[in-house]
Amino acid sequence: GRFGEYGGQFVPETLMAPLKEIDESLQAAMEDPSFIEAYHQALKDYSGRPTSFTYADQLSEYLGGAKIYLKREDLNHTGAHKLNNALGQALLAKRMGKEKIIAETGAGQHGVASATVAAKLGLESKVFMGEKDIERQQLNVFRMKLLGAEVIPVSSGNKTLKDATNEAIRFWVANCEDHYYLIGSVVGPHPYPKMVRDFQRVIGDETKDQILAEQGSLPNRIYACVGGGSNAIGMFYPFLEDEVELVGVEAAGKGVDTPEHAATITKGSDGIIHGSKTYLMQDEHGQITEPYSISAGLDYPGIGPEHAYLHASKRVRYESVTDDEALDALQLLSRKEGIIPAIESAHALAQAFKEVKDMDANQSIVINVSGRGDKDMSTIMNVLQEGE
Amino acid sequence: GRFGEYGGQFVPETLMAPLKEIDESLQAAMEDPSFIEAYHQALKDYSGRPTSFTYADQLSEYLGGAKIYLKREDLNHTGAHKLNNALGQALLAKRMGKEKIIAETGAGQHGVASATVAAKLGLESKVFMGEKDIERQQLNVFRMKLLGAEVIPVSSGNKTLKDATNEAIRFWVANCEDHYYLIGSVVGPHPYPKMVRDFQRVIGDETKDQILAEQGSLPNRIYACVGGGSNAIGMFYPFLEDEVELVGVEAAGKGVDTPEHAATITKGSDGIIHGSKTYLMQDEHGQITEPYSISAGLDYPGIGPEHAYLHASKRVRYESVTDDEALDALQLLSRKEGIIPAIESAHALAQAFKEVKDMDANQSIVINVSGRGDKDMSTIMNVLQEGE
Amino acid sequence: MSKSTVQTSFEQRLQKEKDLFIPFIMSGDPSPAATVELALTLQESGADILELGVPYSDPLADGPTIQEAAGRALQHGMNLKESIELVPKMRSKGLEIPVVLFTYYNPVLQYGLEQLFQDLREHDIDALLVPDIPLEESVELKEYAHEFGVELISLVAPNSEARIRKIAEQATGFLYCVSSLGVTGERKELSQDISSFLEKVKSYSSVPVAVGFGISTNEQVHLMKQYSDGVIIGSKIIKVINGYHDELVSESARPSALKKVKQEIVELVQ
Amino acid sequence: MSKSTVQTSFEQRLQKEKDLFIPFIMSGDPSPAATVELALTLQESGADILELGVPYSDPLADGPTIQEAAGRALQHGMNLKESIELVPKMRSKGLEIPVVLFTYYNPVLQYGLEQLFQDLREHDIDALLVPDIPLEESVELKEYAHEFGVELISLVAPNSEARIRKIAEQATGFLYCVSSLGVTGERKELSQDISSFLEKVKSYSSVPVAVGFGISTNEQVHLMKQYSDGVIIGSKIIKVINGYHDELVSESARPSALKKVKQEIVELVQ
Repeated sequence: GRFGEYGGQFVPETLMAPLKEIDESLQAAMEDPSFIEAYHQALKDYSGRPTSFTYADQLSEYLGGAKIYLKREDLNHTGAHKLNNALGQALLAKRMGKEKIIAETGAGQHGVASATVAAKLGLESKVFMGEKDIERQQLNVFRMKLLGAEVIPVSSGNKTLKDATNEAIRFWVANCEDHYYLIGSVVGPHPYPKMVRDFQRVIGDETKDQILAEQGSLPNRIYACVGGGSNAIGMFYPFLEDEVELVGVEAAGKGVDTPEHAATITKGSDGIIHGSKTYLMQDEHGQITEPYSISAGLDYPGIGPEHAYLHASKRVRYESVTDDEALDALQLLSRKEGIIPAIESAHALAQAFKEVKDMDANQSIVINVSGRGDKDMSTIMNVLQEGE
Repeated sequence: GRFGEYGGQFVPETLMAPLKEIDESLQAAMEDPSFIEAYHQALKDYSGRPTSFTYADQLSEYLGGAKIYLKREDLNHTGAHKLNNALGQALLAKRMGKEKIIAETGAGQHGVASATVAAKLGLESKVFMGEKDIERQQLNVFRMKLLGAEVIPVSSGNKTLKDATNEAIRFWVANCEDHYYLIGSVVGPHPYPKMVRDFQRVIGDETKDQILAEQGSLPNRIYACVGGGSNAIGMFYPFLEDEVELVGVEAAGKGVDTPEHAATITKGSDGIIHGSKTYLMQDEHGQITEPYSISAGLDYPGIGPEHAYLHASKRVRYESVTDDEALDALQLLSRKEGIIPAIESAHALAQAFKEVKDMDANQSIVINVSGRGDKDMSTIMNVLQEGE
Repeated sequence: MSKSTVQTSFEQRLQKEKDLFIPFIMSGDPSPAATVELALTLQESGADILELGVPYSDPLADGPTIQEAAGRALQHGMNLKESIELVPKMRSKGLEIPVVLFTYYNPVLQYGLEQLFQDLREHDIDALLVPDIPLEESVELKEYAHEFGVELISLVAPNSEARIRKIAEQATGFLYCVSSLGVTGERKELSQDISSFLEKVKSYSSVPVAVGFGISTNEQVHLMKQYSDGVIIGSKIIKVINGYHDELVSESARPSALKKVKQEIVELVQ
Repeated sequence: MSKSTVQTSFEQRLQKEKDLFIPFIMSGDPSPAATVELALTLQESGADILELGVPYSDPLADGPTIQEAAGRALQHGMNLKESIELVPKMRSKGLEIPVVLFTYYNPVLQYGLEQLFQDLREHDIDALLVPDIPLEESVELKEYAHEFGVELISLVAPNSEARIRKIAEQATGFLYCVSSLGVTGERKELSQDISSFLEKVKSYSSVPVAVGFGISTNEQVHLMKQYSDGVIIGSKIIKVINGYHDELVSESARPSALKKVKQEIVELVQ
């Protein structure tokens, strides 16, 4: 359960048994061809996989430099890569005989994905969400309720994602016998980071097939945004042994030199969050600090432990991009390619756009468009109209 | 340019030349393998086709009766079947050397699809939209602008879709030399109804392959909602010669016996709208009346002329479903299958749910989920919360 | 061209074949009674043919001025039947020029084709113009028109190209030439290429060739008359009339308003 | 079990091995000075071991009562270092019972493991309890604990199953038995199966077995003491203290408030 020195199971004793149960069930499931088939069948028949691989011809021409390809996770059912993982874990929960799932959510994307798979598999679902986020994301709250989920308001701490996660874990501690905790990213105690990665690697696996079919060779670089880091790890993992430069892009918020950012690797330090040893944002006393990003999906004070390892081992390069840079990239992709990306994904785009101009026309890059921007329209509209 | 007695070109003389140009270019394009390939390539690499074919196991079990399959047009890029047509026509416009497109839109779905393909193909786009709709659909207006489209407010008539269409046609009359008019449904003068059908038949073609792969036989019935009717004709067309019952479902709004509905076939009569002879809603003097439906996409006083023909020839059965029935169906699909459908699509679902219980377990039906419900969340939230 | 050997009422009523002034008014704008008086005023102002519009909910070929006039007329309950019934009132007050009823096709379909032509005939209406019926869709209308001795007025546009000859050769009554692409309404400049277009049309047409769409100044009137047999003026006249809207509605103020309308129109076309 | 042959301070200070009362208080709630006095009051009330909490931003294992106490303490600027520094003050005022520092692992990592154990030793703190370090992650902590003669307190839960034996056998100081699944906090009913669980734990443990989580009534205290060597009471005590929040903050009102706290606690555990 380790990635170098990162990862582990830093959890209350009560959770050791359910984690062991999940670990064992997962191993058995992953070796069972019928489970793997059911998972891939659901991805295809329900979520719309394989997702498209789009050559961004207008954008490549406009920016000059390398050819830009986009992996279109925005085309998944519910609008982001989140469903890959939610489907996998819900199938596992069902296989384990659990009829109830719990999940945490920030902006509501993972909550919607969890409520969705729970509905599809006939499971009960409870989604923990900070009261502040409930206030800000009423439409997603409504969407979850429409899908039959119970949304549980969390009033502890800052009433956002970190607190919702704490509360989900607390609830799980008390109710682990009949509840499965469906974590939304490559965070949390072992086996979650590994499991979520294995359910998200379909992104990178497909990308590899698609770019080889397209140009007969691997890309020079791949970009993905990193909050918890599940879309990035899903994209990167199948390329770790290849000669491909991998770039993870964090949220620099209003700037990494301000207090308002979520650039965990750039500015954080080693510690424990949500049961795992990794990088996180904290004060000198080890109190976890509240991150900031315009993107609710990157607004997390930790990062998946495998990313901490990939950073420490220098296999992946981590950069950060500000709110403003991400907004610019979002607008450019919309205008040049007719794809409005999630503001999360726009961070990966922004970093790629900065770097692609210095590359050659016979090189190529892939950017993971982890989700669609529909959910962000209100936010972007407010920001852009303020700026007018 | 006729479907039985329906269709035709009831347009000002000035439009005869551009219509002829389109008709000739279309015929040449459809016989050019490179055009067909580019169209299908774009559908695959950009829009995410083939869209999934989902067996609704939870729902089938819950309702009893026939097996229910869902064709997942909601998984297309921009969230509905609209892009199939917009992509096809924009490729045609580009082939014709037109660098500017115009489009009409009601709720904004076709406007977004048009703005999207214009961005992707490097075309200028103008979208005509009634002032009342602009007010009601600010997010979609913003989305179009983000994609680089110019949104032109229409203040004539009732300031909704019908008037936006009139205005788009007027603008086109004056600017047909360098503008291509990208109509959003199987309506308008020849060759539009035929062209849009041919760009939408990919829905039915894929469905046929998918159900044959799934069960080795065709379904007993297929359901699709009908406003202008493009998703329905796209689904039905490849099955017209088969022994499959086809059911088109119109919007009955607050009831076909009230003045507030959009059930064109159920309650309308022969006439001319937007250049085509078809069924439409009108008063005894031939003035076109304003339709009503909770669904902005079905809220159209006419219907594609081919549907008028399929109704007259009794090949397709047309039914109507009220706002309330559609809302119930939307909720049921959300809860049982984790798919929040567009309120348009919910009309098809509602009719199918009514009928499926009387069918046998060895029978099967397909329902076209023409779009996703995200765009409708505000509307539905308001309605359901009012009802509480 | 299968012209009837018997002269139609249109031909009988048309006093000349050159230098025609063809104004357009909207039935019921600002009121049915005012429309009747306006028809007479236009005759006094030199109109050779009256184009009488029937208001329609979806006037595809019209610009904002005529759309708005139709909107006003519809609010007063005007419709095809009542529009037709205005003409005998005009005739009884002395209207002698040919009347062309201008209506979109959908109201015609609802009215019934045979009924319509019969009523046109019976109400002394000499011609019919349906702006959304191009040549290719006009077969049925032509048959009825021929049967009832009503002229069916055709439109021809600069981009009609190969079809110009076909349209011009079968034209009856007069031929309506669209001066430029677009809908009805005033334009600052008229298309430069119009003269060669009109030359071409005239070479094929055996009936007068009139130009419409966008004519709104005395200068434009004179320019167009050089190249054609007459001008059709719609939006500009609607605007003039709408300038006296309230006075024209009022029975007592109407006579003086009509005088002012006449004066403006005479200045426009003289 | 690799117990040091030398007695640790914990063992030296622990006066008995049965019928233990182990209260939990949060450093800095309601104020650092009050915490020192509360420790003494608890000793007077019969406490055998003091569990001294360090406030943490993300207390995963705690219910709302202790979360809120941590929140109050954090607002007053309490942290691991200052929490440690409270203990010599308690000792100087007469605290003789063993003190267990209760802290989550992240502040420990930031503090530095070696530094922490050195400071625990130097500040007369006898044991350490880290609620988010299960047996499998405790190797490094154990080594330092052994080196510095500080007891590392382990937790065992009803669902620890096969691990119960492993945990119990290597336990030092006392063994903290979680009475039921869940976080800290009062419960109306305690798990029915707790007696057989405690039997099993006791059969493997060579140190006292105390029960915690959810004990909040005198009846529960007596019930739990039947099956175990003692009770740990946290949330209930925090609540009692919070009932006198303002008086405890005030230096002048504090003595009488402490008396009332003592009275309530004695009633709870006697």
